[in-house]
Parts: sequence; structure tokens; C-alpha cells
Amino acid sequence: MNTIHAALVTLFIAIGTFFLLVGTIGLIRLPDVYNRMHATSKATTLGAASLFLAGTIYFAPSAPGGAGLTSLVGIVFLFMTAPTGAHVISQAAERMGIEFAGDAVWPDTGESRPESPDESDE
Amino acid sequence: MSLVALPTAIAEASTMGQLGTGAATLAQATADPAGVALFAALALPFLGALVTPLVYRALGERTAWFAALVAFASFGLVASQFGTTGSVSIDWIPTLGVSLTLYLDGLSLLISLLASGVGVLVFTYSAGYMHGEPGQARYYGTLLAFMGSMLGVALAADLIALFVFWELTSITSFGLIGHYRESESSLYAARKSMLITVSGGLFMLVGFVLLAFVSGDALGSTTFTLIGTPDSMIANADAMRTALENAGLFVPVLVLVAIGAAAKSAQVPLHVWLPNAMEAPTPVSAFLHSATMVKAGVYLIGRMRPLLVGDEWMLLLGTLGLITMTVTALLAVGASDIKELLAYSTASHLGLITAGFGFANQLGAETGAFHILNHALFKATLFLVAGIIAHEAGTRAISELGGLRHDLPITGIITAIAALGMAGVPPFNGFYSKELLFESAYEVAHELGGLAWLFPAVAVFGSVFTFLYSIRFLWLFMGEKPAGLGEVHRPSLALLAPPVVLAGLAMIVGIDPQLAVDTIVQSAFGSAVAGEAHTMSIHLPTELTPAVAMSAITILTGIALSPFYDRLRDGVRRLTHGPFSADWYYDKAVYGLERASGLALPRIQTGQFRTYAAWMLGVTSLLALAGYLAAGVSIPAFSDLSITAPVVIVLLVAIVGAAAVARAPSHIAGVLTLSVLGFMVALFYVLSSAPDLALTQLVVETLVLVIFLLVLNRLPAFYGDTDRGTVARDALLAGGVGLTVTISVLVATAGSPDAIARFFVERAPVPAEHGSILADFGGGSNIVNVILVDFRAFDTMGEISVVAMAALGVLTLVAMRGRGESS
Amino acid sequence: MTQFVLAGVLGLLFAFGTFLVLRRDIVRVVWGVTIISQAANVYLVTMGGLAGSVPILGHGPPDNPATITDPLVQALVLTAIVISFGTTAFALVLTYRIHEEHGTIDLRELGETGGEH
Amino acid sequence: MSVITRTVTRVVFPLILLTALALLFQGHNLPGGGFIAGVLTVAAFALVYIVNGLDYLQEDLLGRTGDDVEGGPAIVADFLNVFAGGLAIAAGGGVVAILLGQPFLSQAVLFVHDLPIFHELELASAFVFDLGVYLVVVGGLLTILTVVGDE
Amino acid sequence: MRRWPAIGVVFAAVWLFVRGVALTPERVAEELLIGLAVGIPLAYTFRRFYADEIALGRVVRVLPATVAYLAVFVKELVVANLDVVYRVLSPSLPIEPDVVAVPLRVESDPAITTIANSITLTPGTLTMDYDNDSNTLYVHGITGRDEASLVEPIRTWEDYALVIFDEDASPEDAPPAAPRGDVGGD
Amino acid sequence: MAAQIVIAPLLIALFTAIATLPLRRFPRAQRAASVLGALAYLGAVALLAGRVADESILVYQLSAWPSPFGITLVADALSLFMLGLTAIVSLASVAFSARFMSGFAQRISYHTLYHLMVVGITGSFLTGDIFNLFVWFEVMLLSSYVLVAFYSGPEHTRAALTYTVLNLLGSALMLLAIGGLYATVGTLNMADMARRLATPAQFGVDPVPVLGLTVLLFCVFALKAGIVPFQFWVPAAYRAAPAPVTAMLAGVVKKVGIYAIIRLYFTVFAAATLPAGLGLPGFVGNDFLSFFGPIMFVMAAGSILLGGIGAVSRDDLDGVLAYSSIGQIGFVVLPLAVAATVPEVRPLAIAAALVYALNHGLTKSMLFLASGTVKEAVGSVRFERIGGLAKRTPVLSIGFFMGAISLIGIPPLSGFFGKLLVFRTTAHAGALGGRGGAVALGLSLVGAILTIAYFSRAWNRGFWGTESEGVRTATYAPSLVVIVVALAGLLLLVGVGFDPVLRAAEAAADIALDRQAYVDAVLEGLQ
Amino acid sequence: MSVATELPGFLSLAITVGLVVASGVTLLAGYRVIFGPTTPDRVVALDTIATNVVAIAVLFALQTDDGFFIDVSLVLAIIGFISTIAVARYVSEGDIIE
Ligand code: NA
Ligand code: NA
Repeated sequence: MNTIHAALVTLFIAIGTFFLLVGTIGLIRLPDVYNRMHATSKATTLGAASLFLAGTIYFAPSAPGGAGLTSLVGIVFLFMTAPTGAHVISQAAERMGIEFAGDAVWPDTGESRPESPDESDE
Repeated sequence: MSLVALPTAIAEASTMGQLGTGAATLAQATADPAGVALFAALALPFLGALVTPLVYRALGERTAWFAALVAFASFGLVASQFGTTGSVSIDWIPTLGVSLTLYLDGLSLLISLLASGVGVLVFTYSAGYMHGEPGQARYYGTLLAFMGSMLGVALAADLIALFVFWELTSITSFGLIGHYRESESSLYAARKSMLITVSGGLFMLVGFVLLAFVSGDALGSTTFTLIGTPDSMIANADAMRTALENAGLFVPVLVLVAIGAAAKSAQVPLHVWLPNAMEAPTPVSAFLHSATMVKAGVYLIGRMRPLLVGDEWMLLLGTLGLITMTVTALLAVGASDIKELLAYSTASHLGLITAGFGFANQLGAETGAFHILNHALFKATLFLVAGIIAHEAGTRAISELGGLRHDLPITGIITAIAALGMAGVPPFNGFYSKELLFESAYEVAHELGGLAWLFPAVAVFGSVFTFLYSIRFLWLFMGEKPAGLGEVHRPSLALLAPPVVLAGLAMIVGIDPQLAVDTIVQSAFGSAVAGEAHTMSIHLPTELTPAVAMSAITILTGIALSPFYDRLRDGVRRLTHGPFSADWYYDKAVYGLERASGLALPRIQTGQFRTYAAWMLGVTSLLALAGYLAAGVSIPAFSDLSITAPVVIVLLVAIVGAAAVARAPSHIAGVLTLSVLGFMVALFYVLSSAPDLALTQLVVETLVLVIFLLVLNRLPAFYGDTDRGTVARDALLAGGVGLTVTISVLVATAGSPDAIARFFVERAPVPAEHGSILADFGGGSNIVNVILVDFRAFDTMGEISVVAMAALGVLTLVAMRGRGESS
Repeated sequence: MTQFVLAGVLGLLFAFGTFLVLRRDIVRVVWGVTIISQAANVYLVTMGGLAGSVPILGHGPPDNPATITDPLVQALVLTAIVISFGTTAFALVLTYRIHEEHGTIDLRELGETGGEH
Repeated sequence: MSVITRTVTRVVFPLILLTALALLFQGHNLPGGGFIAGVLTVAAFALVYIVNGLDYLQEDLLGRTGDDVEGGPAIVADFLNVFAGGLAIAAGGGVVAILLGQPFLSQAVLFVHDLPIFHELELASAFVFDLGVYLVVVGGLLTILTVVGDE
Repeated sequence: MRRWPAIGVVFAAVWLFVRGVALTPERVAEELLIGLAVGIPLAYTFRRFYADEIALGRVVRVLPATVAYLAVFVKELVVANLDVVYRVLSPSLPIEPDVVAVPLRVESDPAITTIANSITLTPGTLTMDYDNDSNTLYVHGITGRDEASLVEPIRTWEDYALVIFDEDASPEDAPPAAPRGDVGGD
Repeated sequence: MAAQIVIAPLLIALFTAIATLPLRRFPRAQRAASVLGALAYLGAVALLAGRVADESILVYQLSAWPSPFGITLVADALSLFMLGLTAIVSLASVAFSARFMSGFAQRISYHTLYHLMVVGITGSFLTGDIFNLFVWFEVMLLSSYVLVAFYSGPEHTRAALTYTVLNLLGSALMLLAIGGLYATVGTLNMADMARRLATPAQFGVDPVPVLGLTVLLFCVFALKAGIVPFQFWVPAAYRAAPAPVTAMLAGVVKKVGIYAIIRLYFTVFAAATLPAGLGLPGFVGNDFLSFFGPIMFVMAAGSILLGGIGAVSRDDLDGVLAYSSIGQIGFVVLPLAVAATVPEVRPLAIAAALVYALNHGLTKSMLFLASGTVKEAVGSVRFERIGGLAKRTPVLSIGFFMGAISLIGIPPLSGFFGKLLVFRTTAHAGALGGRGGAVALGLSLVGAILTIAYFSRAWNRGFWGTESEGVRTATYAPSLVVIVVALAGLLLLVGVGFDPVLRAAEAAADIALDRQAYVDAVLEGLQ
Repeated sequence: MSVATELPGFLSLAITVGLVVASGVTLLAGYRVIFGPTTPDRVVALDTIATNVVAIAVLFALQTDDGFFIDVSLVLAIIGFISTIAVARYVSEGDIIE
């Protein structure tokens, strides 16, 4: 394994690790579930994808294709599903009536927003 | 199976002087019994019982005659062997040293003849008595089986075979006593007799088992054969006794056997079933309480006597017999029902027989043997008379009866013969055996002195009451007919003939006792003594011996007390309340048990899962910790195995996850937290180089989550609030379980099995050199998978069965909803 | 050190599982059982030793079998996971049916009608 | 669920199935095997069920029409047959070994040479067993899912 | 022509990736055969699932638009993440969340889905909900940017998507107005 | 060439189970297949018994991998004794089911579950591999969970929950124990384990931690066998399950726990000795059995007393029978406790336990089937609703009566010999001065008397007494009565022809104690 | 856990750091799963954990040079998605009561 190759892998590992960290910090720090999802759906996904990319690069020369190709599938899959997951969760949260932090409001479009009783979680 | 007669062996043994049975008997009777006759006599009643339902369909009430015929055939077969002695044997369980050995000698002959002979009369009597009664097929069938069982008890020489028939008498009598099964008192009586007699039998069985155990030492090989073969226990009585004493088992065996006999023969305090047993139809009472059931106990005592007689024997059985004789005689005085009177009287006379056999002298054995015969004759008569009275007068209450001689003159005469015999008045039959008891008791007292003088004193004391109630029974026929008593019918011939025959026999014995002695009593007596039996000579006394004086005192005191009978009776009744009543301890024990059960059970089987789980986990932990402690495990020293930071973090998250599940505020929160745990376990597998496990864990985790969600969707939010105390207790238990597991991990990680793992590693893959078919290798690089589908595919077979069943189970739970049992 | 960490972790997992098993809510009891089963599986994996490489080979037997993690415990645990999965699924649906039949998932309430009264 | 979810599901569903089958095929040599593949397959169906509903799964995806049968939707009968078949394959394969004079569940590998493209093909009888496992898991878990989901 | 055989071929291609085939002609050929053997039956079995799928013959024609879309997307993706880094790691948590409604021109499921997911992956926006009747996406914005700058990249993708997914509307059409009432909070 | 007959019973049950699934659309064929399967199972067990009689120990290596690497099946006199019981009870129960269970129940899953339960039982009796034992336990258990819950009503689901969850905990504990044993002893093969424990130095095994692990395992077996204090699930589960299933649960499934205790603790773990002896007050000796002896004794005593006392106050037939099962299992464990404590009587004691187990298996299954027959006809087995059965259905009642007195120990029914041998064991132990022998003897007497107490009560309240309306108007299915009576006849037959049964039990006990023969047969050619 | 020896030091360091960070953030995300406060918060956090686990598996694949752990990652990703969809569906449309 030559140094450039290793450096490239290391780079993507570093990027990935960094974004994983950022995503999770966002999950902890941001005020409501909607904002938290901004962090996780973008940063965490990108972090994982970056690591998959590191995998693609890492495994590429030793066995052209191989686990590298599978890593690509992983990236595509993540990009397809992570936002969908966020969408589904936010849709659920919104339908459960979880309030927005700050002064955000649901746009008044005349459509009825599905109402459900306030959640009392704890 | 081999049918073998063993008379020659007996003869040999007797010449060697080892045979405990009376030499006199042997001298008289040296012929061998015919095996076929004995087995046929025994088998006939059972076969008869089996076909009784069919016979009843054909003959109806005339089945009584069929049964009488069967009984007569058995009687004839046994009688045909009169004068023979010896044993016949069929292999049964050779592995256990158990055979179906039958042995005929004086004692067994006496009992067999009584059982089958009285049987004939009882069946005849039943033809009249049971007219129009329900359940006759059952009645005759059971009674025949009962009679067969009694013959078996008498004839069996193998202890196990003896026990078979012994318990069969209990079981069949259960059916007979409970004949009127819609009557609560019948059910009570039947259950009571079964509980006491069968339980007693079990004690006796233990005694037998111990005897057989000792026989291994005494005789060189374990046997259950009591008598009749050269290597039987009684044939080697001395060796057996020595071995018993050496093993410290003499008294235990004696007591155990005595308990069985006492339960069967209604000895105090096990007599309490007997009065209730009067719930049976009267012919059954006559049969059970004169010649059969209760005689089994005293028969056993007589049979065991050569083996076990001695000081302990006398102390136990002599005392027991006399106490029983006295106490139950008193109770008989207190009776208000003629059958009750006769029942207590039965117990009393069995006490007399027991006491007789209990005395260690030869006179005692004479007493027992002779009184077995006498009691059978007068008591069977009296029961049949009681049946006639009940049948014809419509009542059994003593207070409502009187002056029956006018309507039942013949019955009156036979009652007089039997009752005077029972009272011990000369020259009636009971007098002679009672004289023997007095003589025997006096001899014992004279020999031992001191407290032993209580024996004759109590014997006399008890006999006074015997005299009193006997006369009272006779008085039913005297005096004037009470106003309340309606018309009394004449009994039919079927009812009358049997007691007449019995009373006639009793009369003959009374007139010529020596005839009875020569015919059978002498040989029966011989069976009950160890060593040489002397020759009995029985006749009316011609001089004033102590025994004659005792008889005189008895009779005179009895006569003197007669006027006060009613006061005595009331006194006894006053005494027998509360703890002194017949049913008291039995009811306390049985119903107390039921009550205790009803109270205790809800405290144990609470229905509370928490209790169950706590017990299970708590006990398991406790025992496992005890196991570690007992073995003395030591916690291994720190090893140099390193653990990486990611693993530690993953495990930490797992713990946090588990803790969070434990305090999850809602179902959904708990399920999600559980998923965290699942993910961490999967990660642990990843980090432990177990990709297959990680994959499996993950996919399973997801599906479990989905099923959880599907189910939670339909469940309420309940998650229970528990008080602090409960939480603390649970936490303590949880800590205990955790500690157990922690120790299990620590002690078990010491070893590392690699031989087997290495085999799998080497055999799983495809080797470099191989032919076109590879059978000795797994042919795969994923060793785990090769193990699952090849090395241990059998496990996987079971595993997929589980999956299939889980699916079927879920389907069943839902599909069967509302389709369960109709109850 | 490893075995002390593992011993502590497994002990705690069993303890939490036990605590849950003693709750009133059936769902919690099922969680407890799930935790205990998983802990037992982890225990089993631990028994095979944690050091060692993945029991997946290239073609042909390995040069040094001793460096490979014990594959047998992994196979055993796999079987155990599947089995406990099947039983858990059944237990969950049973819980649902209990609720349908009794209108409660409170074990105490359920027990009050289920003892030997 | 929304069109977004449904559309993503439609794309992801075959991807999951292909992954599952890949795990099934490679199981003998790489991580995977019948059980994992089976559960993953079921997970794919579970996704469709969650997103599109049971009726869609039964009628639109699997083309099974018909009224509910005893014990659940019509499709359950098919699922039962799948796992019965799986059991039969797994056990039946083992019995083949018996017929060949070997103990139950004995496995062998057959190497077929000189094939076009493949050159050498390794046919492991254990795969048949694994296939049985796969079918049992798929049939069994789909049964559970359907029955519970139908409630 | 039925669609499932074509889809089967696509499955075979995906199979190559999933299996991680070594990129040598022999291995690819082997696996492709297996992939077809797996993929075509699979496609047949689930053919009903893809009844309204777009024709794959168009794939080549729309390739340029697809590439353009991806390019824009990747750019936005990177920006988005740097944006998140900034917001998450700033001690002051500089956020000003709000929700906007974005009426769409695209009407096919794949197009809507593509746009919706792209929104989530790109700066400051997150698709919360989609309303079928009004063909409107509800987007959560994390910053207080005005609606126009928030919607702008969405419109760009929509233009490409209209081409890629063969929509009735064309990129030249004006974006539909928000259904009714005020859009946005400030 | 392997002796394929060893696996035949298991395969027959397995394929019967599989076949009944697709046959559910043809109810008659399904029923026929199910009964024929049970019949074929009996035949296979008989053939296997013949082979074992000739060859003593038959070893079967699944997948053709040698022990201790592959899974081994071991058919010896002990396995066959238990398989014989299984085959008989199973045939009777399945034939009973064909009439007793509703058509719907049979179609939906009953037969498959039933035969898979038999598969699990068979596997448990035959396997020589401790983890494989776990697997077959699970197969047996899962089917029994479902079958307990089968009617799916309130009592059934509740009983099944208790039963299921307790056993799930048990399974986790079992896994824990197996894992620990594998790590410390280094094998899963029972024979190999025995060998390693017998010569620990040779294999680098430390027997000290093994004791605690075997205790964990023991508790699991005690749970399966329903021994106090692990009996809690028994009454409700036995009541809830359909009668033929309860017959199997009480008759056979319980005995699997007993079998496992005999096989593992007397054949395998008895090999181990503790260098420093048992260091806990109240325990004397340096082998594992010395530790288990007193524990088993307390458990047996608890079972006998709780079962006996509990049964005395039950107000339904099934309740009496269920508690009786707890008490009777105590009678099976009692000789084992004696065997563990007094080595001199070990062969006798194990034979006693086996004979008692056989007797209880036959008798209790018959009694539950009788109870089921009544339930089917009358709709209830509560005493307040079933008085006077003896008048209405004398034949069935005679059957029940025979069962009851067999359990009491009345000769010449088979139950007597169970009692006799237990008495013999305890009496011999007592006579030999074995600790607790006399106490054990007293305990067995008390237990026997309790048996009389509850059966006489049940009889009086259910079979005698005034006929209830339900009983008067009920019609009893002759085919069910025939099965009950056939089993009752078997009780008599076993008693009268007891010698071969005893020889079988003694052979089983001998082989169970002949560790060397077991090890040699399984590990042939390995040393 | 054998580390492929031929890896340059900085790469193996990166992998190790990556593993520790990924595990650590899992712990952080665990906080949100446990403390919510709302169910969607828990779901988001669980989803994040799932993604982190994917990352860890990839890193482990690199560390051990075992490509097949990538398969594990892919399956993990699939699993995470399905879980998220399932939970979201049942908390919003089902009647799961808090
Ligand atoms: Na092979
Ligand atoms: Na039942």
C-alpha cells in the first residue's frame, strides 16, 4: 500500500470521522427534533458515506472491485435512504404535534395540518 | 414359567430342624398340595369377577348363585388339599427375587376355608338380601374379587405376592364399602377404610422390603419368599433374626409389619375405619368383618409370629391387642346401632386374637388360632342376623328393637348360640379361646411378674364389656317389642339358612372343641409357633384354674353390671365426644390437611409471575453460588489479555442501554433503547471478529423491533408503578443474579478449548489438493457457516424447526381465538 | 483485565434483565428476557476467546489455525440467537393475545385471577 | 406513507433482496447464509408492508388474491407452504445422504470442471440445506409478519 | 415491450456491485450470468411493483441532465455540510428555523422523491412533508434566509428533474404560486 | 455403514410433522398421516430397542463427522427406555387427539406442532452433545409453549405466558452453563466431557469451576421436570393445554428433565472429583454428586409434599392431576437423591427412578386422557359438575380408577413397582446407614399416603356421589374411552409382566453408570 | 483483532481514532435515545447510532483488511433504514401510546 493511497484513505477517514462527530454534536446541541435532523441527515450521512468512500479506495487496488464496489452501493443506499428517513421522522413528529423551537410556524397554506394531541413524553 | 411343587425340600428342611413351622403339623400332613388345585382355587374368583357383568346380563339376580357356586368351587378345591402341606410356585419377577409362590399349611388352610366357606354362605344370603338392590353386577363381581384376594393373602408365601393380594383386599373392599355410592356416609366410609388400610399396607411393604434386604445377608441371596421353601425366611428364622438384629432392623421391621396388620385388623388407634365400614351392604359386613378383611391382619401376625416372636413382639402386640380388645369393647357398649355394636365387637375380638398371638408362649398361639375360627363363626352369624333384623324390622337402632323372638324365633335361637359364644359363656365356642387367652396372659404374668400382671387384669376387664354387649345384643330378642317397632317379617330361606349353618358349626365347636382342634386348629396353631408345637387339648374345665377363675369373674361381673347397661352406655357416649370420638383424629387429619392445602396453596402458587421468576432466579443463583463456594473456586489473576477502547465503549453503551431500558418511561422509549443495546451487541460481535453473528444479530434485531412495534401498537401504555420496597427487593435479587453471572464468567474464562475449534478450521475449507468429490472437508471458507450447514447441521435442523413453530404458534394464537374449549 | 470488564458487563446485563423480568408490565418482562438472552449470547462468544481473526479463510487451510477465533461458539450463538428470536416473537404475540383476552398487561392484575384460590 | 417513501421503497426493495440473495449464495465462503439472507428478505417485505400496507404486499406485489382463509390472509397459506417446503428440502437433503449410505445430513462438494465461462464450479450439497433454511425463515417470518400485521 | 426483463438486467448490474465482483472480464461474466439468473426471476416475480416505472431506454438521452443534476447536488452537499459544521460548532448556535411550502412543477413520483431527498441533503433545508393534493413540499429551513434563496436551488433541480423524468411541464414554466395565504414566517 | 435405525424415530417424527402441513387441506389424510407417523415411530423405537439389546450402545455420527467434532447420537438402554415411554404415550395421545381436537385445530397447526414436540423429545433422548441437547430442548419447548396456549383463551394465554417466560429464562441459563462448560472442559460432546473430567490433568481441565456451572444446568433441568421450587408453571400449564398435550407434557416432557439429570449427572459429571473436597457445611465428599445429593433430596421432599398437599384440596380433576404430577416427580427425584448420596445403591436407585418415571408417564398420561374424555363429554372437570361419573360411564371410570390406584402403588399395576423400588432404594440406603435414608423412607411413605388421600377424594367427588345433570346427559366418545382403557390395560400388563421392564430399567441404570462403556463407544478410536 | 501489519502508521492511527470517535459518538447519541425528550428525538438518535455503527463496521473492515465487513455495513445501513421507517410509521400513524 503506497503512501498516497494510504493518505487518500486517511483523508476520507478523517473527513468521515469529523462529520460523524459533528452530526452527533448537532443531535445533542440543537434545540428541537427538526433542527437536530438537519445535523444528522446531512453530516452523519456524509460522514458514513465518506468512510464508505475510504473503503472503496482502500479495497480498490488489492482486488479491483470487491469490497470497493459494495462500498459504492453503500454510499448510494445511504444517500437514498437517509433523507427519506429524515422526512419520515419529521413528518411523524409534525403529525404528532411536536412543537417547533423558536418562532418557526407551519406555513398557512389552507391545507389542514394533521392535528394530534400534545405529546407528553416523560 | 414353571409350576413347581417343593414338598420334598420342605421335608428336608424340617429334618434339619430349621423349619420353624410346627413339626406336629408336618408329622400329620406330609402330602404335597396340588398346585393346580391351589392356583385354580385362587384364580376362579377373579375369573368369576371378570365374567360377572356378562353373567349378570344372562342371569340377573340369580348371579348370586353363580357367585356362590364359584365360592363353593374354590372352597372345594382348597378343601381337597386338606391334609397337605407345601408350596407351589410360578416365576413372576425373577430379577427381583419375586415369585408367585403359594403355600398351604394349617393357618392358610384355616383362613382359606373360612374365606371361601363363609363366602358361599354370604353369596347365598345375598341372593335374598340384595333383592332389588342397585348395582348387583358390580356387587357380585367385586365381592368375588375380594374373596379371591383374601384367598391370595392366605395362600401367598412370597411377601410381594402376599402384598398384592393384601392391597387388593383393600381396594375391593373400598368398592364394597362404597357400594351405595350416592350416600355421603358410604363415600366417607370407603375413603376412610382405604386411607387407613392401604396406608398401613405401605408401611408393611417397607417392612417386607427390609426383610428381603436382610435376607440377602442371612440367606446369601435376596428373597421375598417368607415360607415354604428351604431358602425362605421362616425356614431360616434364626439366621434372619440374627441378621435383623445385627442390622438394627428388628424393631423397625416388627413395627412396620405390625402397623400394616393393625390397620387391617382395626387395632387401636387404627380401628376408626371399621364402624364406618358398616355402610356396606350387610352381607359384605358379615364377610369382611368375620372371616376375611380384618382376619388378614391377624393372619399376618400369626404368619410372621415364628419369625419375629420375642420380647419386643410381646410387648408390642400383647399390649396392642389387649388395649384394642378393651377400648373397642367399651365402644361397643356405647353403640346405638346393631351393626355398629358388632363392628366394635369385631375390633375387640381381633384385639383378643392379636393379644393371643402377641403372647410369646404357646398358649398365646393357641388362642389366636382358635379364636380366628370361633370369631368367624359367631360374628358371621351375628352380622347375618343383624341383616335379617334390618331387612325384616326396618331398623338397626338398638333402642327401637326388642322382643324379636316372637317374630323371629329361629333367628333368636341362632343369635343365642352366637352371642353367648361371643360373650365367652361356656359351653359356647368363644369360651374356649377366651379361656386360652386368660391362661396365656396369666402364664406371661406369672413368668414375668410386675407390670405383666396388667395383661391378665386388662384381659378380664375387657372381657366384662364383651360379655355386656353380647348379652345386650341377645336382649334384642328378649323382653317386649317396643311400641314403635312395626311388623317384622319372616326371613326367606336364603336369608336364614346361612346363619343357621354358621351357628350350627359354632354349636358343634362349643360341644366338641377337640373335634375342631383336631380337624384344623391344631395345625393352624402349629403354623404360628416357632419350633415344636405341643398338642392342644381343649375341653370344659374340670378344676378351678386361674383362667377359670378369671372367666368366672368376667361373667359374674358382667351379670352384676347388666342392670346398669344403659348408664354405662351413656357414660361411654359421653366419653366419646370431641377428641375421643371415633372420627376425631381422622377428620382432623384429613380435613385439616384439605384446609391447610386450601390455605397454603394460594400463598405458594400465587399466580404472580414475579414470585415465580424470583424463586427461580433466586434459587438458581443461590445454588450456583453455593456450588462455586463448595468447590472453592478462586478468581483468576489478571491476565494479560488486552481489551481495546472501542470494545470498552461499546460495552459501556450496552450497559447504559440496558439501564435505560430498565427505567424507560414508555414502551416506545424502551423498545428504542433496547435497539441501542441490540446494535451494541452487534458491534461487539463485529469487534470480536464475528461477522456472521453481527449480521444475524442485526437482522433479527430489526425484525424484533418491527414485531414489537406491531404489537405495541395494540397495547395500552401500562408500565406499572412499583413501590420502593419492591424495587429494592428486586434490585437485590437482580444483584444476586448479576453476581452469579459475573463469577461464572470469571471462573470459566480460565480454559480455552482449541482442539475442537482447530478441527473445524482445518476441515472447513477446500484443501489445495482434492478430487472431483469432496466429502471429508466442508468445502467452504466461512467456517461458521460450514459448522451450521455441515459439521453441526443437526443443530440447524432443530433451529429451523423452532422458526417454523414460532410461525405456527403465532398463527395458532390468533386463529384459535374464540375457538377454545367450550368450558 | 478483559475478563473482569466482561464479567462486570455481563453481570450488569443480567442484573438489569432480572430487574425487568420482575416488573408488572409484561412488555418489560419480555425486554428483560431479551436482555438476558443477549447477554447469554455475548457470554458464549466471550467463552470462545476474543482475540483472533475472523473465522473466514481464503482457499485452503490456514497456516496457523490458532490465530483464528473459535468459530464453534459463533455457530452456537447463531443458533441460539435464532432460537431466542423465534421464542421472543411468540412471546410478543402472546402478550398481545393476553391483552386481548384479559384487557390488561399488568401481571399483578393477571395473577390475581390466576392463582390457586 | 408519502410518495417519497413509497418511491424510495420501490428502489430499495430489490436492492435489499439482491443483497439478501448475495448473502445466501456467498454464505458458504463469506459472511451470510440461509438464515441471514432469509431474515433480510423478510425485512425487505416488512418494508413494503410498512410503507404500502398488507393488501398491497399481498395483492399488488405478490399477486395473491382471494378472501382470507382460516387463520389469516390468503397469502398465509402460501407462506406456510414455503416453510414446509424449506423444512422438507433441508431434511430431505439429509435423507439423500442416508440413501447413499451416509449418516443423516452428510454433505459433500462436487467440482464440475471445463464449463464455459465458469471453468470450475463448486457445487456444495450444503447449499441445498442452506436453501432450506432460507425458505423456512422466509416462510416462517412472513407468516408471523402477515398474521400480526393483519390484526 | 414488458419492462421486467429490462429491470432484470438492471438487477444483474446491481448484483455485480453488491457481490463486489473483481473487475476482470471472466469474473464479471460469471457474476453477470449469475446476476441475470437471480435478477430476471426476481424482476418477474415482482413485476407488478414496477408497472408504472419509467422506460429505461430514455436513460441515455437524459444522461447530460442527470450529470448536471449530480454536479449541482454534490456542490450543494458539500456546502450544506460545511454549513452544518458552522452552525453546530458555533458556541452561539446560530439558527433561525422556519418552515416553507414549496409548490412543485414535477409530478412523477421519482422526480418528487429525488427533489425531496436532495432538499434534505443540501444546505439548511429538510423535507418535512409532501402534500399530494397541492403537489407541495413542506421544507424546514434552519436559517433565517429569505424564502427565495431557500427555494432557488430547489428550482434548479426541478428544472433538471423535469427533463430527466420526462415531465409534462418544462423548465420554462413558471413555478406555481404557493397555494394560499402567506408563505414563510418573516 | 452407520446404523441408520438410530435416527429413524427422529426422522419419522420430523417428516410426519412436515407432511401434516401440506395435508391440512385433506383433514382425513392429515389425521391418518399423523397417527401412522406415531405408529411408525413406535415401530422404529422397537427396532432400535432390538438393536440396542444386541449391541448395547449404538453411536451415530451426524453429517459423518467423528465425535467429538460432529454431533453424536447415542442409543443405549437408557435412551431406549425413555423412547419406549415416548412412543407409547405419543401414539395414545395422537390417536386421542384425532377425535378429541376440533377439526379446525387439527388443520391449523396441531399435528405439526405435536410431532415437532416428539422430534424435540427424541432428539433430547438420543443426543450425545450438550449443545444439541439445548437445541432439542428448545424444539420441544417451543412446541409445548404453543400447545399450552393452544386454545388461546384467557387461562390458556395466561398459563402459556408463565410457562414460556420461565422457560425462556431457563434457556438463557442453560446457554450460560453450556458456554461455561465448553470453556472450562473444552468440549460439547458428553462422552468427551466425561473423559476429560475423569482425567482432568491429561486435558488441562480444572474441575473446580465446573461444579457451579453444572448447578446452573441442573436448575434448568429441574425447571423442565417441574421439581420444587421450579414447579410454579406446572398446574396452570397442565390445566390449560389440551388433554392429549397435557398427557404428553406430564407423561413424557417432564421426564426429559429427569433423563438429562441421569445422563449428565450420573454418567458425565460424576466423573469429576474436587481435589479439595466440598468446602461447605452440610456437604460431605469430593465428587459432584455429593453436592447434588442433599439438594435433590430437599427438592424431592418439597415436590412430594407440595404436590401431595396441593392435590388434596383441588376442586377439579385436572388440578388434582397437575399437583399430583409435581408430587410424583418428587418420587422420581428421591431415589436419584439417594443414588447421589449412597453410591452402594446407585444402580438400584436409578432403576427405581426410571421405573417410577415410566409408571408415572404411562399412568398420568392415561389419567389426563381420561380427564379429557370427561371434559369433552361433560364440558367440565370441576368436581361440582361431574359427580357420579362411575354410574354413567363405568368403563372409563374403571380406567381412571386403575390409573389412580396405580399411582397409589397398588399391585399388580405398574405403579406398585415404582413404589416398591423407591421403598427399596430408600430402605436399603437407610439400612446401610446412608444419611437421610430413613428420612427419605418416611418421606416416601408420607407422599404415598397423600396420594391415597387425594385420589380417594377425587374419586369420591368425581366418580361416585350424585350424578350431576351434565354427567347424566353427556355422551362419551367410545374411541376416546377405548384409548384410556387400552392404556389402563397396559398398566396392568406392565405390572403383571414386570420382569422384562425391570430388566430394561436395570440395563438402563447399568449403562447410565457405566461411564467407561459410554466413553469408549462414543470416542471409539480416538484415544 | 489482528491489524493488517502493512498499513502505514498514520492510517492505522486514523482508523483507531475513527473507531474510538465513532464509538464515542454512539454513546453521545445514546443520550438522546434515552432522554429523548420526544419519541422522534429518540428515533433520530437511533438512526444516527445506526449510521455510526455502519461507520464502525467500515472502519473495522479497514482495520482488519477484511472486505466482507463492508457487507456487514451495507446490511447495517439497510437495517437502519427499515427500523427508522418502521418506528416513524408506528409512532405517527399507529396508536402506540406513550
Ligand atoms: Na462432508
Ligand atoms: Na389439560
